[in-house]
Amino acid sequence: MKFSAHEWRGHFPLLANHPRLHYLDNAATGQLCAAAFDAVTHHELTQRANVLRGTYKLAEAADAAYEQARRQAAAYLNAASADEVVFTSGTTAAINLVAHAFGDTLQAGDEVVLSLAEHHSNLVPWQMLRGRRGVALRFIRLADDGRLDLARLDEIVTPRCRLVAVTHASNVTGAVSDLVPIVAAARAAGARVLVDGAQMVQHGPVDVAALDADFYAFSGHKAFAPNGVGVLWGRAEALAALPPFLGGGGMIGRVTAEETTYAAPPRRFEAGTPPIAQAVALGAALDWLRAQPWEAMRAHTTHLAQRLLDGLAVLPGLTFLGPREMTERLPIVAFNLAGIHPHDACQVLDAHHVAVRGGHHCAQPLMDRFGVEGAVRASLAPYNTEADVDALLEGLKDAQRKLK
Amino acid sequence: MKFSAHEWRGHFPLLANHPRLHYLDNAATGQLCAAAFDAVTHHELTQRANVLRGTYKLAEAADAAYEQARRQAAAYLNAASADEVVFTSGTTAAINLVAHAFGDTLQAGDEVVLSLAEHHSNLVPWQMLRGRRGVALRFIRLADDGRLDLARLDEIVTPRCRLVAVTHASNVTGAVSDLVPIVAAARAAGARVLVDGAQMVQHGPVDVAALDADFYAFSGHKAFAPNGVGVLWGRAEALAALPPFLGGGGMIGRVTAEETTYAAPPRRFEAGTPPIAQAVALGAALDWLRAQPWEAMRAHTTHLAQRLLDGLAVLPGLTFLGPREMTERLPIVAFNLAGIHPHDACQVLDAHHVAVRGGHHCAQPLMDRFGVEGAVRASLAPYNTEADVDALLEGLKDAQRKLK
Amino acid sequence: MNEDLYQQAILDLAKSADGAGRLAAPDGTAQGDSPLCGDRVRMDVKLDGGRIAALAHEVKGCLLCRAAAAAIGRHAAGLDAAQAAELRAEVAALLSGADAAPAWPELKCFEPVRPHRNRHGCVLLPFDTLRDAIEKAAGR
Amino acid sequence: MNEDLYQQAILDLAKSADGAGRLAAPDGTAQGDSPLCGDRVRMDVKLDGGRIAALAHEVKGCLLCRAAAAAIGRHAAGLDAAQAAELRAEVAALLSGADAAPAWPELKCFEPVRPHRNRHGCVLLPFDTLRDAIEKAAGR
Ligand SMILES: Cc1ncc(COP(=O)(O)O)c(C=O)c1O
Ligand SMILES: Cc1ncc(COP(=O)(O)O)c(C=O)c1O
Repeated sequence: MKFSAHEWRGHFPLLANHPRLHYLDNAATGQLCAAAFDAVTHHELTQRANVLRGTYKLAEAADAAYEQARRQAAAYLNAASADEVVFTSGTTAAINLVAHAFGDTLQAGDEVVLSLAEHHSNLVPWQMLRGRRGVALRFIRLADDGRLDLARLDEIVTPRCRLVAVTHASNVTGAVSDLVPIVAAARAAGARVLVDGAQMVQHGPVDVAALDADFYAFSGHKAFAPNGVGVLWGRAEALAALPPFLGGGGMIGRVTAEETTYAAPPRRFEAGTPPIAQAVALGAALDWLRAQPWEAMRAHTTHLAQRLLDGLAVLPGLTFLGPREMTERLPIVAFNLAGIHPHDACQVLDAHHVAVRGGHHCAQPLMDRFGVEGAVRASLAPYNTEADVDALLEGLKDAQRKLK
Repeated sequence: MKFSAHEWRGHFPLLANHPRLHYLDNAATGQLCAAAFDAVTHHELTQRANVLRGTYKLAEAADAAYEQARRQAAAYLNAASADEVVFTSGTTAAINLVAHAFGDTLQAGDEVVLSLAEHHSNLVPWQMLRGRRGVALRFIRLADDGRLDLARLDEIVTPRCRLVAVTHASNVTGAVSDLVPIVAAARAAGARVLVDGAQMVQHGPVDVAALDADFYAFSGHKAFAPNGVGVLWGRAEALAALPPFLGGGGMIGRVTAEETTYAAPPRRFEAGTPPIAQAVALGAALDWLRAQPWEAMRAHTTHLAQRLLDGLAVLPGLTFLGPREMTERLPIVAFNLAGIHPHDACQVLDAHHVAVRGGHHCAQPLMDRFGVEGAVRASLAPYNTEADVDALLEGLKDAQRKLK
Repeated sequence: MNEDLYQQAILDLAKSADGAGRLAAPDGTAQGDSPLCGDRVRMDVKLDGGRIAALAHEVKGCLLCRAAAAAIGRHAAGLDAAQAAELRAEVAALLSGADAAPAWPELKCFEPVRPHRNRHGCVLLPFDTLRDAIEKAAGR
Repeated sequence: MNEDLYQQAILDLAKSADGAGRLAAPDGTAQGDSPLCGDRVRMDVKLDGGRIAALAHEVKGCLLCRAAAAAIGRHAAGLDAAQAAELRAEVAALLSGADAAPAWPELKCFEPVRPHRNRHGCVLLPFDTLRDAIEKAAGR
């Protein structure tokens, strides 16, 4: 199937509204696709109602749309059933859900394995669990190119390991985790596996069946869908084994003042009114994305990222945080320029209409590993073009002139 | 200031799209006001970016809009400072936040006081806390008209009480809680006070300073704003005393693999990417609502609710769950018709284009108190008219004809 | 379309309340709760050679739920556990639009429930409870 | 407008790095972390009669942060705790658009930061840290 980035851009109204903008902060938030925007609009203006068994037409429509969104998310993930899809407010909420519902079944001395590449959202909840339950955290280290160092995996994933929680891809280095040996090690230890897919899903459909994980988390806003919604996928058997996390309306069986029984998954984990319109829009976005020519799109973003890597490599004083070649990695490129602070670089780039982000990217342990406080990060989406990459490179040269 | 319900309807696009609809399920979800819809659209199509210190123009605009929403929510609540406003995904999430962050500081034997009128979202989190910490729950009982029975408040709020968590108004009976003696009793016991404002804020601005509570929770979707966003207001000193609840990006001071320090409130309680567009729209909705002629609007909804109460009272076999007069209550009317199940009534009403909800309304202890499984509930908003009320009454007569 | 739900046949079926009551010494009893509407069905069964010899139900529920329970009260005698499970699946299929002729003529009156997905549970609750009651009785 | 941020004055101020280093035996040391960008400022102070006698700072931060620290390095001698707190408030006011003439001429070069609210913290971090360091030293 053919792919044209310029045509694809046409599906993103904000980009049309900002024709001069070079938006290269997609790892922070993707722009909203028209399919999602239209779905929100349609929902809010024609079928807005609370879900959970309203018996009037509006509520029936809202319920049907919400449950369809579950099926759409399940299809995107190749999940066995829509009932394996729990809607949350985002990746962070999804991981915290597991850190409580699963985590609170752990005992002192049990181990949770993470990597040093984790986003704070897949680190802090486990540190907090350590505080509550006395579990030990063990870390997969990073090689010099930012990839997970799996050489001594068997020493890290011990028989005391109960959960391995790792990112599918780093939001800083773009490195895609080699999950096969990690899942194998977890299985050998009898541990569950949680994969943080926040950076992965926007680069094409994911196959959780093939990954053989137990939990998979991602956010709508990074996948060209609205804020305020995300997904926790859980294998049916893994979800069924979990107690609820948050309490409230919609997740109960029967409530008395004395005691309460809980609904089956996924409702058990969706306390309160869910983000209905947002979930409906996420479903629409995923459905649209699923039908895109991903092979051609990946070739396009890989080409752009390679152009960026090549262009950066010749700048004086440049260091990369991450792999230099485009194998097993996403089009996310983090780097530093000697003597220039990331925020100053970003500010000069803004004058060039280039939107990139500088800072620690919520990955301070990774920053510590590389001995830096922060980095500039450019992250690409299929709507980006060579002009975006070239504007970034030009802007950096200007920053080097101006700020040195 | 004058008020016209017909003009007001004009601000709610869904109602224009469904001219025959009599929407009387406002306690479940209010319809989206144009101010909120326009704010979402403007945000998503012109300034969508992640918050937290992006240094490019789009991110600056998104940050500014998000922080403005905090000020708008603070203004609506008459809060001392915007830093007292924590954005959550809704009331349920807000109450769970307090049930963990504050609740986990409690000890076995400490007491939490609720009422039997609580929505499951202000009951189940405390039952779960009881499971975690061994606190005792004590309940304010209900008088026959559904109002809180405060006669023996001093026996219920004992010196062991650490928190009183009560609804500002019941989502079933419409009764507004008499908070003055409750807050006084809590203060005398040295306990904190959480008020569930989910049903209150859509009936006009709230004054948390005058209430003298410590925490106040509400949801956007019931206040004519989007799903997926809500507010936990906390007195500055009360928030500052709380540890964080969820862990993730944005709520940290500094993170290493070993330990983490946390940001000041409100950020400490906003782990992960917040519901940015939704908060911005909530701010816009609250700003718009604040400028409305509430006195005239309350007179209007009170008139409608009285018309409804009068019309219902003459139906054979009718019983009310709640006060029969319109003092100290909201325009929320729950009732049963002898021999007719609420869902059957609602289904017949739907054929009359009347949208009301039947069931337990996530308030099973209240249902138990009145010895019923459920009830039909009609809940009014200022856009409702006499025609809506009359259609409901007609529909009920039809249901009595058809289903008996 | 909504009003089709409440045709005379379904009203009559519900009002017949066939099988309503309790058994004195049931081999199995199951209770079904609808989490979302608070409806509750209790079913007592006595088995003979693994098949239902006697059955009684108590329903706090809507007309659809009561009609379904009455249909069970009329026809369930003679069913074994496997057939009860199959029956439940058949009713679910009928609600989802399957065209097969239903096992009992009364089940046809649930066809108008099809478009109202939120009411499917009302019809299914008694069939769920029946299945659970037989399983419990058979498992003793 | 963005480019105005990096005028020669601010670049020169940052590069001067006035006051950079550590003190051998400070009366007080404070560390300031910017939670959102990871920047870090450490400030050592020695007091004499409650007023700053010597000061040194280490900055891992952007040009704005380094420039602010250098301004402090140039001018902070003689400040007491109250004055340091007031200075911090004055800089915050300047960033918010207040028109008053700043205490030190160098502070004028932060005016272009005004529209960039997300960078205000970069300028304020050294002033926060200064205030904390004096308080600690005075509290000993
Ligand atoms: C009194 C009350 N409290 C809490 C809630 C829960 O609100 P949400 O579902 O938006 O979290 C509701 C809404 O149904 C309510 O009416
Ligand atoms: C790898 C990774 N995990 C988790 C998150 C947290 O996602 P959210 O902020 O949407 O909850 C992010 C987003 O920044 C991320 O990049």
